[in-house]
Formats: sequence, structure tokens, C-alpha cells
Amino acid sequence: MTDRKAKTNSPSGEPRPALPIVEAAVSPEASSRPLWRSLDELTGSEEFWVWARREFPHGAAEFGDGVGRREFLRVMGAALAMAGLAGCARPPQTKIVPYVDQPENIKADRPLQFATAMALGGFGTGLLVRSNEGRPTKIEGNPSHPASLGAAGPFEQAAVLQLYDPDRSRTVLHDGNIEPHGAMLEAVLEEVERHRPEQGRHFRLLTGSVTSPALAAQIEALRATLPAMKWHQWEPISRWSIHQGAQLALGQLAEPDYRLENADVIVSLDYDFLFLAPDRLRLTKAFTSRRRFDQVGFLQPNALLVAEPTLTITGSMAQARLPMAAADMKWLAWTLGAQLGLGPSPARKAEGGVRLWLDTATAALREHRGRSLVLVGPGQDAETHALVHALNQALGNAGQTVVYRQPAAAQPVDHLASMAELVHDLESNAADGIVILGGNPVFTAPADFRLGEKLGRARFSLYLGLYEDETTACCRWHVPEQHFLEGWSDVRAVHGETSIVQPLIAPLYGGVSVHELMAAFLSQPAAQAHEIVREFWRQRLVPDGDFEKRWRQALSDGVIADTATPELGTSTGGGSLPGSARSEETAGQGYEVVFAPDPTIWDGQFANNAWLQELPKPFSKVTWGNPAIVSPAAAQELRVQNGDAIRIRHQGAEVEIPVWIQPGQAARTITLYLGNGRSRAGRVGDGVGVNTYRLRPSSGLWFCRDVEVTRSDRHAELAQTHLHHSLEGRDFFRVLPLTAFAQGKRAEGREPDPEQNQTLYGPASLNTAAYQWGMVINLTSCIGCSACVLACQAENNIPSVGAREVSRGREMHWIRVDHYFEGDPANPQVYQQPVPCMHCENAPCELVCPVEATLHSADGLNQQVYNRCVGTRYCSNNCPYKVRRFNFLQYADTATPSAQLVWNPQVTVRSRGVMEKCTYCVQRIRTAQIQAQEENRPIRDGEVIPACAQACPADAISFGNVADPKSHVSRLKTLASNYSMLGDLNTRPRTTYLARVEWDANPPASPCQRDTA
Amino acid sequence: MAQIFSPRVSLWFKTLLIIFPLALVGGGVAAYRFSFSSYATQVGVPVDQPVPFSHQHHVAGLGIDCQYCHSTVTKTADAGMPDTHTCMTCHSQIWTEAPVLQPVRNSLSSGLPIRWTRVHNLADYVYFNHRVHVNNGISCTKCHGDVQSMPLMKKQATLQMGWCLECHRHPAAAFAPPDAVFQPPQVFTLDWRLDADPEAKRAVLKKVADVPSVRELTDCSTCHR
Amino acid sequence: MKGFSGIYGVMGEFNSEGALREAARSAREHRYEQLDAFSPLPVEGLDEILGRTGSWAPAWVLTGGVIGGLTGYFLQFWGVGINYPFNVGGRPLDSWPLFIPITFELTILGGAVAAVLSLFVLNGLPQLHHPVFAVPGFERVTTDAFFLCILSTDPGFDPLLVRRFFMQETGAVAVTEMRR
Amino acid sequence: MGRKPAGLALSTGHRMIPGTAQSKEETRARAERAEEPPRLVQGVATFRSITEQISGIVLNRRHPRSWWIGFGLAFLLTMGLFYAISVLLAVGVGIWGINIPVAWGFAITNFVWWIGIGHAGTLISAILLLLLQKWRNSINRLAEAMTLFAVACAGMFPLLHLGRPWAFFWLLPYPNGMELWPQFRSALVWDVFAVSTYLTVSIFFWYTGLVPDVATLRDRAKNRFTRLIFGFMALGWRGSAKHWRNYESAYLLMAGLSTPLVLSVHSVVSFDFATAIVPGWHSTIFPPYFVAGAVYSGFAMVLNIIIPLRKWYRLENVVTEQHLDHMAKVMLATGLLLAYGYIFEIFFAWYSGDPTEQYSVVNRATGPYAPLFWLLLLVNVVLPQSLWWRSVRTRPVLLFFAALSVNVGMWMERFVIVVVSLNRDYLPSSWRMFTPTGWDWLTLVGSLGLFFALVFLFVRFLPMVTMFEVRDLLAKEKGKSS
Repeated sequence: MTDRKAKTNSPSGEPRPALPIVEAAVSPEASSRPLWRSLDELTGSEEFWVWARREFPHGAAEFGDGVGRREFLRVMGAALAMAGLAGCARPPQTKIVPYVDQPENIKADRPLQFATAMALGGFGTGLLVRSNEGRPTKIEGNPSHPASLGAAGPFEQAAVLQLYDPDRSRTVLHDGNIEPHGAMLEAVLEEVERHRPEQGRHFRLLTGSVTSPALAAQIEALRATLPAMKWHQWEPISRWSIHQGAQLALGQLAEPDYRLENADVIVSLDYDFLFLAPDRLRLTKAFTSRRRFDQVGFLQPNALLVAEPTLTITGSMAQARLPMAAADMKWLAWTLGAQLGLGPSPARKAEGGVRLWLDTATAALREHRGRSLVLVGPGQDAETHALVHALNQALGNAGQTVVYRQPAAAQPVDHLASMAELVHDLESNAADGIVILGGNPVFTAPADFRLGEKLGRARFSLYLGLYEDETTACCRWHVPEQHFLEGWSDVRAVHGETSIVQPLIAPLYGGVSVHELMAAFLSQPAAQAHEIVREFWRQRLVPDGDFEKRWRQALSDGVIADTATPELGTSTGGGSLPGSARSEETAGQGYEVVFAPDPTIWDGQFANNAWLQELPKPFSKVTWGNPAIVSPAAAQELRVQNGDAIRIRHQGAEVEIPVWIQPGQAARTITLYLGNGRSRAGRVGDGVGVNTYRLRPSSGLWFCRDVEVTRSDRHAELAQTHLHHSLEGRDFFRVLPLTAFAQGKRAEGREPDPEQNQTLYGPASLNTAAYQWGMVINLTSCIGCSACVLACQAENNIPSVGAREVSRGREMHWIRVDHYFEGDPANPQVYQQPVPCMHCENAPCELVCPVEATLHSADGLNQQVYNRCVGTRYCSNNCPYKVRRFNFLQYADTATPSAQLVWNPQVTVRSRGVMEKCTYCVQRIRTAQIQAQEENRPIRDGEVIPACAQACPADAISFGNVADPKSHVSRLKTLASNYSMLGDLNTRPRTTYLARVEWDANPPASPCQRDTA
Repeated sequence: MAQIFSPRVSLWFKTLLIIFPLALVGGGVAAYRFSFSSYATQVGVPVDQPVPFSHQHHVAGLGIDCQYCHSTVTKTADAGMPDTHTCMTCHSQIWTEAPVLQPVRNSLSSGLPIRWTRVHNLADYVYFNHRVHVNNGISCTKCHGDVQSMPLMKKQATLQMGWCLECHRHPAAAFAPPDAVFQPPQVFTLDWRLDADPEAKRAVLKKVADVPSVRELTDCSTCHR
Repeated sequence: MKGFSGIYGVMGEFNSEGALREAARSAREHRYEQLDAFSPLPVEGLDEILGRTGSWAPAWVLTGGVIGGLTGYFLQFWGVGINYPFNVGGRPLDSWPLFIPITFELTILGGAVAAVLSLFVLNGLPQLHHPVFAVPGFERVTTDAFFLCILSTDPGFDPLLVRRFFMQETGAVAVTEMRR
Repeated sequence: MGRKPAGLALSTGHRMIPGTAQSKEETRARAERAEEPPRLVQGVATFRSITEQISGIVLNRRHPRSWWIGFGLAFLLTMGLFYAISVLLAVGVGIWGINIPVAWGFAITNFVWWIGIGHAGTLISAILLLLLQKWRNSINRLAEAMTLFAVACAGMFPLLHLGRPWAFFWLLPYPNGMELWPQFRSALVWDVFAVSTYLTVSIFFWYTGLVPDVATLRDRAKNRFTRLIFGFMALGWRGSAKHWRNYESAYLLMAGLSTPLVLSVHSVVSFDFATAIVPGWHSTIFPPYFVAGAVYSGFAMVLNIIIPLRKWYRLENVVTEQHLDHMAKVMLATGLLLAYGYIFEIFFAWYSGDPTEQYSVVNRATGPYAPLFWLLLLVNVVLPQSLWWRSVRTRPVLLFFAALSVNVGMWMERFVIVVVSLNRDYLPSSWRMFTPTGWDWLTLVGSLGLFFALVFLFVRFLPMVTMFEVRDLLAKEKGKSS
């Protein structure tokens, strides 16, 4: 699938291709309207005429597609055979292959679940993994794990696809040549011996941040043999400033543990805690627990105020959002502090919107002492963090809404300094033997360190990695790493809760466990990961004698009891409020660049994961690439449209990158997502997007000021799933003011929904079953994190189609998260709305299907029968919600064997030419029905949970039997805020929405251009 | 002017004109009948197996319960095929030298499974569940026929959708007495009818009460997902 | 008949529809019953003269149409209402308004098929071999020649009389005796 | 034998030489008939001359170069169509530009367009017959043939646009092991019945009308082979009084049946849209509006074919300017009906008070496809107004271009209805553009190729003007004049 390459990546400046976003072409009168359709409208509508002149631009370009001659003949044969035989062919004879020795408890349709944990940035999240006949097929959250609480984000859920990735490295390499495993072990032993005389003064270990107790112990053991060795750590998304800030404020390194459920007022300074925090799932649950509005009495919502450079899902939940350059954040913090009587007030005074926002925040915080919280993001420096810690102390929030804990990491260090030291040692030949345990540092390290070429100087360099990636290319030895679903280990959550990582499948590609590799350095080349971890914990878990029992307990729970890191006193002992030396800094007049982890591929480690590449990024809904996020103002100044490329120069580095114009972006801030533009990711991730690490200097890991930005003449087609971000003044997304909700006002639409059976035919009661399934989606608590989209994809064997097909409007996701903007483009109101199939009782799609491929079941499901569908696509045309998806080509990969291992055997794999859509996870419903019927009991409320609802960290999706008035979902549907989307069409959808409840006070008007006092 | 056509030609032409539409209709009917023919459906056609396993001998002769080999039939969708060890429980004692059992012994020694030829083959998009049928008292024989009289296994039902619908439209008629699913002799009571014995009938009707309605049973998603 | 079984009839050729009409009329005046006329175009008023008006075709068409229509409606009603009842978009099973179009189309189809059949059957077509084809110059009957034929089945048929009739009473340009 | 001059024909009778006086008078009569030519058949015209002229086109070996060029081009395009279809079957409908939300693109547009064109034939033959319009006689054959070919082209598209074309027969009602029937409530199934019925009836109608003429060809054919072929096709037609009687009543009945049929077919096609809830589709005016459009494009296509043909084959005497004038008038009338439809679409949108309906109209006029919409109004409404002037109606070249613009315009209208309604419906989040690929274009152009290839073959092998009806016309004119 080479067509996934984004155009800007090809060095040759190809002719500027057709404007893809013709969708944005609009009537001239649009710009005068208060409501705007999309930003291109505001910036005038030349494309309109460009398009008009070009009539149908893509025409000729497409001529080549289809197939090569030989291929063509082959497929033709197949097609004609199909055409001919479809009628009268009888199925081919197949074989049954029973076991030689039937294993216990492995049953065809009875999947098993195992508890394990996945580490991201070193911190673990507890998971339950479903295994069908020994194949891990689906990853779900572990309810008993504090960092998951039953939810799972996109990264965790997509890990199962990574497991089967055929591009993962399979062999030990030495200078690029395949070597036997044994040779590597010998080399390792040799290397250790080489360093023993000098106690390993020249030996270096480079890891990510390590929380695994077992691994930490091994590293210590290695230290014992080589006392003079150095252990370096590098995480591109480091949390050091948080810890260091705590050091300044509290006198010791600490990890703040936020109790959002207790906070009435939350003020976040450049902290996307719903996405960036290691325990984001827990925080999301806690945060949205105050946003449910799911009972009449509920009226203690929390208020969120956010100041941030770029629109994040956190910012989208804010009542008062202030777009502001990252470089100004410090000044903002100090000003806020000063207003709350803490520290000196900066000379520069706030004005306009900033003033308004500050006053709102100050007032709110004052009002809710002890029940408020101020947070600041890892991108800000330690001083700011210290100030904020102090601020929370002063407001009496410490101990209430935030407690401080020891960091869970085995050895928290300043990753930047650590990496700098390593690079220096390599340069000065002080280090000539280095072992890298995962993490692909060559790709992620600051550009100016040039780690890659420095590594070449080491005599011995060994890299343990999942893929043969950029780092492999710079190391002499490459060792294939085990996927976490393949091997034993352990990992701690951000607050220390420890889980045993247990494998669900034997290593597919002969990967090596990190523990085994370390054991080799400890001269125990034969040691098994299982034994190592088990032995380690045998010593820890002794207290009551029965180790086996506790071990099994730990495995089945997925978390080891009371392993959380101890709380620290909340006194500001030792720590003193740091001076506000640099608090006067401003972003200045130039452009500012902010670096952020990619919303779907994080720091680049998921670049080869098709599910994540194709997961639409929040707001922009861009897939397969990372356009630079610019503000409407900047776009006007640079005269660029979506997809037009710009050149960014900073400290000699330069990248050329297409832009996405983001409403709510700080005026002169450009946000670059990291992790894209991989050169050695694999067949999926290679060359997707632009490598922005090239621009990321050690001096400004998180943001740089005064970068040089110029317009380039190139253009890239952004593969977007959603091109049109205006509500068009329609009522499918409904908002209730808080007061109205309090008074129990209904979420009225323009037209009242028709009464039941308000039809020409009169009553037709065809939903005869005892159970009537229905769904409610809560628009107030949904944060738009897309966990549901990925959960659905994994559960229902939904193929990913690639950038080209997405840009042609053929993505396959059964549930999508729509984003709409309203109001001032500089700081708009943001709405998100998950849209699955509505399972209408009067489904328009059913009426028009000529072959009964889509019909209504007695329990109210809008069924889609793939094997009956002939693909007229009429149903999709007639679906007002456009939730149906069509296999325009053969999307399901039936060719790659390992790609099929991930399929859920309970769901049919769809072939070319067939319509598909959300089924309410009918396979789960039927399984539950059979179970209940067997046990002679009714299905319990909450027993059937669709994948999307199960994954949702905000509990925004509820599902159940609407025929039972006592069920949770029925209760929600009785709320006044409950409404049917497009209900006036008399479709009678079974999926209804709880209107978004908004604070009556409008968010403060935003500063359209920065006030530079 | 001379005649262009002889009377004979004229007659032939007329006949052809009459035959042609009839032939069309006839062809259609034939095609329809063909789709039910034993060639198309393989009904009643014995299938060669690596080991000529005789249900007649094992079930009727030795009276072995179905579940002895198809052990998961009450637990999972899949009835379960016996692993090599199951065969060897007996055949390590008897017929230890029988040449027909050579494949079984090979499998045990080599650890490679026996590859049986599938007799009842449903399309992959059909989700049939043995568990729910059997536990609700649908006798094995209802679909698999009088297995106990089959030296070599063969289909007795077309397994076409229409055939499935027959039972799903008239569930009551499909029931065997709940206790008669496996144990001989009831398992073989092909002639059992609902009214046979009132006591069983009561039991069955109780069951019918709590199986889903016919409309649910004939819903697409009952079998297709 | 008796004597002339070998003869099909006697045919007279004419140059214009007018002449043909005249001939036919006088033939009727001469009590000839079994007449048949051949022309390159439908000749107005000829049927009346020959005393054969009306056609069964309408009856055929009516029957065909009714059969088609009933089939159409009951096919649908039985198919979706009785044989395999489905819940389609919440519409009741007997949603008859939706059955109208197909019923209508099948009515038309039935009628049209019947119309064509009637044409074949009532005209006894196809009839590739026929005595009249042997008549010299008959090929011009599809261009500009007109023929009147008195069949041997006519009670008062006598070849000689008929010939004389043609030659003296009518403006026949040629007269031919047709053998079976 | 049949080629003897009329005079000599007198002596061809057997034996008996009748009185010469009569025969002289007869010849004079024929001469007179030639004297005062009927308005719809110009020049010196006798039964024989007309018959010879028309059957000659088929029976003579030699054909104008224009035929060879035209047929060659059409044939090439047809091959292109077959290639596009092969790739389509091999790879899938994904080779087209369609997407979600615009799941119907060129295929359905072409389908509706062709079906529309396929309406002229039956209309001319049936309705004008019932309305006793004599001028239909010399053009109905060609129109009917054109109808057949257009419907054939149209019928191809619904099959091709299926995701799994090889399962098309699931749309037909036939007993099967799944015990499933088509979903009779779907407008697509109505289409299947309507279109197949229409095709069948049109074939019957066309062939019935052909039989007497084929008989003529049989009798005039020179070599044995041709005579055999036409002999079989003529089914032994003897032109006996009985034949004519049943023939006329059956033909009239068929006309009676075809009239409601032709009106129903495009109504049913319009139901594909009218019964859906897509704004811009869901409108009660669609059936009449579609039928008008159909006749409009149908007549345009007839003109586009007949104007060159009458020139190449020197048929000006049977297909007179009079005919062109009449057809142009029908076109003008239906064109106005269509314009009325446009206006009322807008009115209804406004009157409904439904924002989505209203937006769909605004989107047509100002949205991304607006240029197409305005162009459509130009070629489909403005330009055809030129037909108010007789000078345009009777000037073949001008008329040809007027008709051409109508054909293009009607295609664009179908496109606007299908695509521009779909690309922006209820939820802005799923608004998207449709951009056709090369395969879309090749399929469209290819279907044109197929259509014209068939037309060319038809004029080569069958009489393109109904001889017996022209003869009838002559007779009637004479009857009038005397």
C-alpha cells in the first residue's frame, strides 16, 4: 500500500495536485453569516472557481488505478468464475482437525480472559485480554486496576494488532547480518568480561523510564558487577518537570495524585490531563463523574478552566478556555498566583480576554478553597510546577484534591540531562559499550544530539527492539524484543500499583524478553523470564507463607494488593517558593512551535499500527499523517489553506509540512505532532506524515519561540474523515443551559418528534421480543477520546483502508466521533458527538433494501446480513445518519496469515461489495441470551455491554433493555435532556442522546490577537 | 413466386416456437430441483474418512453415548471432535493391531492430528450453536439422522436455510423429550411425537414456553452476525 | 369441395385497393362466402365487405392482464406477509400501497404477452408454407399488388365459374388457380 | 421478377389477357396518385417507389462511408466499455469515484438518463397512435429501435453498480432453498419489474410492427440466404385481410397497454428517489417531472439520430421538415413542463419550511457543484427556448444542436439530482464530494458507443422506416385528395 504516503514526503516537488477539500468550496455570501461552515469559507472561496475551471479534477489521475495486466487477467478469471458459479456451486470439501490431546478449558466459542498490563512511557495500565483458542483477539480495561478501572484507551486496545504485526523483527542481527541467538549471548558475555576490569566505567545502559521492579532489580545487580557503569534514561515525553517542581516546592521528588472527583473547580495551564497523564483513564472517569447529569437531582458539576496553546480534548471540555502561547503560560501562572496573593505580580498586566479569564479563574478558585485544583502540564518548567504546587497548598487543596506520592519510577531522573551526558560520553569515547533496551532513542532523541552518528563510535552497541527501526540502523547488534503479550514481566502504574505482565501467547517471532537479556549480562544466559519475575516476587510476596496463592491472586486480579507508592506529607517543608525570574518572558512577536505527542501514534512507537494510523485525530479528523496545527489568523497571514505546505526553520533544522487550520489555536502558535515520518517503521508506517523530531532541539523540548515560518508551494491531500465542522444551525446536536436542566426543561428540537404509529398504515407492533435493546449517549460527559472507535474496530473485525481510500471518503469505522465548532473561530465552542447506528424502529435503510439484507429483529436491532447483501448501497443513501459503511474494494486482508489471527471469530469477516454497520455487538447479545436461557434466568441489566460502552473511560455510552423500565438505560431515556437525533423524521432511533449541558455563563471572549503589554 | 419453405420446414419452425418457451420453463424447474438434489446437497452420500469410523458399530453396537466423543456438545457451539487420546482410551486395549486404526496410532506417535473429512459443513457466516439446541432438548437425530445405523457418516438434511427455518418456524414439533437427547434408546426415537407420552409432552411444552418466539427464532441475527 | 379437393382456391390479382374492394363486393353479390383478400396494407372497409369484423384479441388481452395482476399482488402478499414475514422499517406486513407498482407492471406484462400470442394464434402464424405463396407475382402483395381469393371450401365453388367471374365481373389483371 | 415496371406487370398474369382499356385507366390513376404529393410524403411517391427506396437501404450491399466511420467509432467505444466492465468485475465498484455519502454516482445517473431516452419510441408509437397523429408513421420504427437500445444500455447499469453483481438474481422472485423473496417494498425491486416489463413490451411492440415489413423484404430479397432469414422472421405473413384485422386490433391494444406503461416506468424510476428521505429526492413532483424529462430527452435523441440519417440515406421525402417541426414542438412542450418542475422544486423546498430541504436547493445553486447547476439551466432550459422559432425547428442543423444541448442537459440534470442531493444531506459531518474517476467516464462514453453501434447495425439490417404504414399514409392521403 504505497499509496499511503503523504505527498509532502516525496523529495521531488511534484506538481501541486488537485485541492482535495473541494468540500470547503462555498457560496460567497457564507462569510457574512454569523455561522460559518469551515475555515476555508472565511478565507474566501477561490477553490470554488479553481474547481469550476477544473471540472472533475481527479478523473484522469485515476485512470491508472485498477490493476496491472497480469494481475487483471488473474482477478478477471476469479471474478467471472464467481459470477458463473455463484448460483449453483456447492461448498468445497473441508477438513476437521481435532486435537491430538484436547487441552482443558480451551473451548471453541468460550473465550478466556487474562489479566495483564501494558506500559506506556514506563507506566502500566491494567488490562483484561480476551483469548480465543489461544489467540489474543481483544484488549479491554481491567476494572480492578486503579489506572484503568475497566476502561481502555486507543493505545492499549490497538496493542493486539501490534502483536501480530508481520513487520516486527524476527531475528538477531549483527551489523545487519542474521546471527544465531547463541552468538548474541556469547557477544554479551564477552562484552561484560571486557568491562569487568574497569568495573564498567565505559559501559552504558540506556532505557526508557523503568518502573518494572524485576527489571530494576536486575539493573541493580548489574551495577553490583559493574559498579562504574552508568544507567541513562530517555523518554521523549518526560515527566521530569513535574517531579522537579515538587522537589522545589516540597523538598522531595513527588508525583501528584489528583482527586478530580473532589474538585469543583479545575484550572489547567497547558495540561491535557485527559490525554497526557499516565493515569488518563482514571482521571477521565473521575473528571466525568462530575459531568454525568444523569439524574434529575444531579447539580454538582465541576467547572473547568483551561489555558492552552492548542485545542485539546481537555480544552474542549472547558467552560472557559483561553488560547495562549505555551511560552506565555509561565507569565499566566505567576499572574494567577499574584492575584491569589502568592508571589510577586509580574510587571506585564493582563488585558482583554486574558484579564477576563484570569478574573474568572481567580474568583472561582477563591470561592472553592479546598475543593479546587490547579494543574500545569509537563511542558512547563519546574518553577511553574513549584508555583502551582504552592498554589494548591495555599488554596488548601493539598490533601483534598491532590495528594503527593513517591514517583513510581525506579530511578526518576532528568531525562534530558541523562541523554546529554550519554551523548557527551559517546563523543569523548568515555563510553564504548552501550546497551539500549527498547524505545527507539535514535528517532526520538533531540535532533541536535545526533545520537545516531554518535552511537557509531561505540565498539559495542546492542539494541533490544520490537522492530528493526531507526535505532537498529545505528547499533551493531539488534535483538528482537518480545511483545508484552508474549512474555513475563511486571510494571507499576504511575502511583505504584504493580501488575504482573503475563503472556497470552508464545513469542510469534522468537522475541527475547528484556529480563532474559539482562540475565545474560548477569551471566545467567539460560534464565527464563517467567522464573526471573516469579523468583523476584517470591521474595516480595512471602509475608504470609503461601506464595502460590498470592501469586495466583496477583495474576487473576491483574494488580498486586497494596503496592501503591506511599503518600508524602503535604507540608511545604524545605521547599521555598522559587523566584519568578523568567516569569516575564513572553512568546514575543515571532511564531512559536509547540511539540506534542501524536494523538494516535504517541511518540512514534505505534507508527506501524494501521488501526491507530487510521484513527481520526480529534477535531481535525485527519488520519495517516500529522499536519502542522495553525490558527485561522496565522493561516490568513501565511495565505495557506488546509493541506498547503509550510516551511518551518529553527536552529538550522527545517521541515516542510502541510497545515491544518485549527479553530481555537493560539494565534501565533504552531503545534507539531511528534512520531510521524518514520523511515524504518514498517510497511504501514514508513513515510507517513512528517518527522517533526528533526526540529525538536534539546533547548526547547516542548516549545521554541521565534521560529521562521514560510509558505511552501506544495500541497498534500489530508486524509480526513470529516470535512465540515459547522452545525448549520440544525438541531441534531442539542444544548441545555444548566439552569434549564435544573428546572427539568426538555431538550426541544425545531420540530417535535412524531407520536408513535403516526403513520399512514396505523399501528404495526412488530417488536415482539421480551428484550428491546437501546442505547443512550451522554454528550456532556463524552470527551471525544475515540476509545470507542478503536474498541469497535477491534471487536468487529473492521478493516483499515489506508490514506487513499480515507481521502476518498471510504473509511470503515462503525462508530465515529463528530466534532463541531460554533462561534468565534479564534476560540470556538466545541461539541463532540459519537455517532453509531441508531437502530431506528422505522429504519429508512430497511425499506429500500431490495433483498432483505437489512431487516429489523424482534428485539429491535437493525440487522445487517452480510451474506445476503448485493451492494446496491441504497440503504446508505437513505440513512440520514450516514452510519453505514461499504466495502468498495476487498478491504479485509485475507492474504496475510498473521493479520487473520486478530479476527474475532464471533463476527463475520466482510468481503468486497458488502454493506456493514454497527450491530450493537449482536454477537455479545446472543451469547448473553444463550447463557441466560441456559441458566433459566433473565438477562441482567448491564450484562450485555457493547465494545464501545465497555471501553469508554467517561461512561458516556449506556446500553440495555429499554423494555424494562427499571434498567439503567430506560432511566436515562426518561430524563428531560434525552432526545432523538433527527427524531422529526419519524425514524424513532433506539440510540438517543442526553443533550449537552452547558454553563449559562458564556466562555470569555478570546484575545483575537495577543495583547503585548 | 415459388414457395420459400417446404411444409416440413414450416412444421418444424412452428414446433420449435412452441417448444422454446416450454424449454425455458422446464430448465428453470430443473435448476430448482437440482439445488435440492443429493448431488448439490450431498445428502445421503457417505464420505470417505482416513479411518472408516462406524457410528453404527460404536453407537448401536456398543451403545456409547454421543457425548463420550462429542464431549462439548452441551457446553459450546461446537459439538467437539474426539482427540486422538479419546480413541486410544479403548483402542490401546482392543484392536491394537487393526490396520484400519493405523492412522490413529500414527497420530498418537507423531503427535499430528487425524484429518477427518467434514460431513456437515455450514457456511462461515452461519453461527450454529449445538449447546443451545441440545440443552433445549433437540435430539441429535433431528438434524443428523439415525446416526446409529450409519456405517459411514452421511448427511441426512440439506442444511439449507429453508431446512433450518422448518424447525425455527415450528419449534414445538422439533422437541424430543428433554431427557431423550443422548441416552439410548430415546435418542434414536425418530418416531417420537409430541403426543407420544403426556408426561414428556408437559415437559416439552414447558420448554417451548421459555424458548424465544418464532419471530425471534426466524430473525436474521439468530444465525447471521 | 367434392370434385376440387386438390384445389385451394382461385386467386385474382388487382392493381389498386379500389379494384380489390370492387371485386370483393361483386364476389359477395355473387354469393361467394369463402373469400380471402391479400394486400400490402390494411384496406379500409374490406372487412365489412367480406363480412368478417371484430377480433378476439381484446378478450385475450383482458384475460392476460387480469392473470398478470393477480399473480403480482398475491406473489407479494404471500411472499412478505405469509411465507416469511419480516419487520421492514416498522411497516405492517400488509402494507398494500407498496405493492401497487409491481401489481401494475405485471398486469401490463400479462396483457402484452396475451396480445402477441393472440396475434400468432388468431392469424395461425407462423405459417411459412402456404398455397398462396405459389401464386405468380404474389411477392408483390407486400409491395403494391392486391389479391382476392375464392376458396375451394366455398359451397358454390367451381374453378371455371370462379375464373369467369374474376375475368368478367372484376378488373383482375391476372387470375390463378391454386393447388393445395 | 418484382423489379418489372408497373406497366409490364399487367402482362405477368397467367394466360388471360384482360381488356386493355381498364389497364390504361389504372396506369393513369397511378400517375395521378403521383401528381399531388401528400404533405407528409414528399416528391413523386408510389407504393412501389417508397417500398423500393426503403427496402433498398437494407437489401443493397453498398453503404455510405459515413455509416462505416460512424459504426467504427461506436464499435471502438463499445470495446472500451467492455474493458471497463471487466476491470469493474475484477476489482470492484471501488474503481469508481463513489463514496459515503455519495454512494450512487455515474452508474445510476446513466441509468436514469438512458431510461429517459428510452421513452420516446414507445411514446411516438403508442401515444401518437392513439392520438391519431399520422406524422408518427415514418419515424416510429427508428424511435422504437432506439428505445430498445437505450433501455438495454440503461438495464446494464443497475447490474453493474451492484457491489456483488453475480448475485443480481436475488432481486428476482424465484423459489429457492433460502425461502427468501425480494423485498417487494423496495423501489429498486419495482425498477426491476418496471424496466424488464418495459423492455419486453417494447420488443413485442417493435417486432409486431416489423413483421409486415420483413415480409416485404422477404419478397424483395434477391439472394436465397437473405430471403430465408427474412422468411423466418416474417413468420409467413401473407397480408391477408384476416391478418390485417387481428394485426390492427392487437397493435392498437398494445399501444393502449404501452401508454400507461411508458408513463409508469419513469414514475417508478423516480420512486427510487421520491420514496427515499434524502432532501432533494423526497418530493411528490418527481413522477410527472421525470416523465416529462424522459420524453424531452427521448425526442432529443431521436432528432440527433434521425437528422443525420435522413441526410445520409436521402430520406428527406419521408422524414420531412414537417416531421422535424412536430418533434421539435413536442420537445419544446416537455421542456417547459420540466422547467415548471424546476421551479416547483424550489417552491416546495421553501414551502415545506424544512431547513434541510431548503438547504439542498441552496446547495445546488451555490454549493460546490453550482457551476454544473447553472450550466444545466442554460443548456436544458434557456437554449431550447430557441425552438419557439419555426426557422429553428425546420432547420435540421440548428435543430440538431438544440437537441444535442438537451441531451447533455438532461444528463447533467440526472447528475445533479443523484449526486448533488447526496453530497450534503442531514449531518454536516458526513458531507463529502463525489469526483468521478476515469472508469466512470469510460463507462459512460462506452455505453454511448454501445448504443450507437446498435443503432448503426439496425439501420444496416432492418428497414428504419415502416413501409406498410407509409403506404397506408399514401393511401389515406389519396383518399383525402380524391
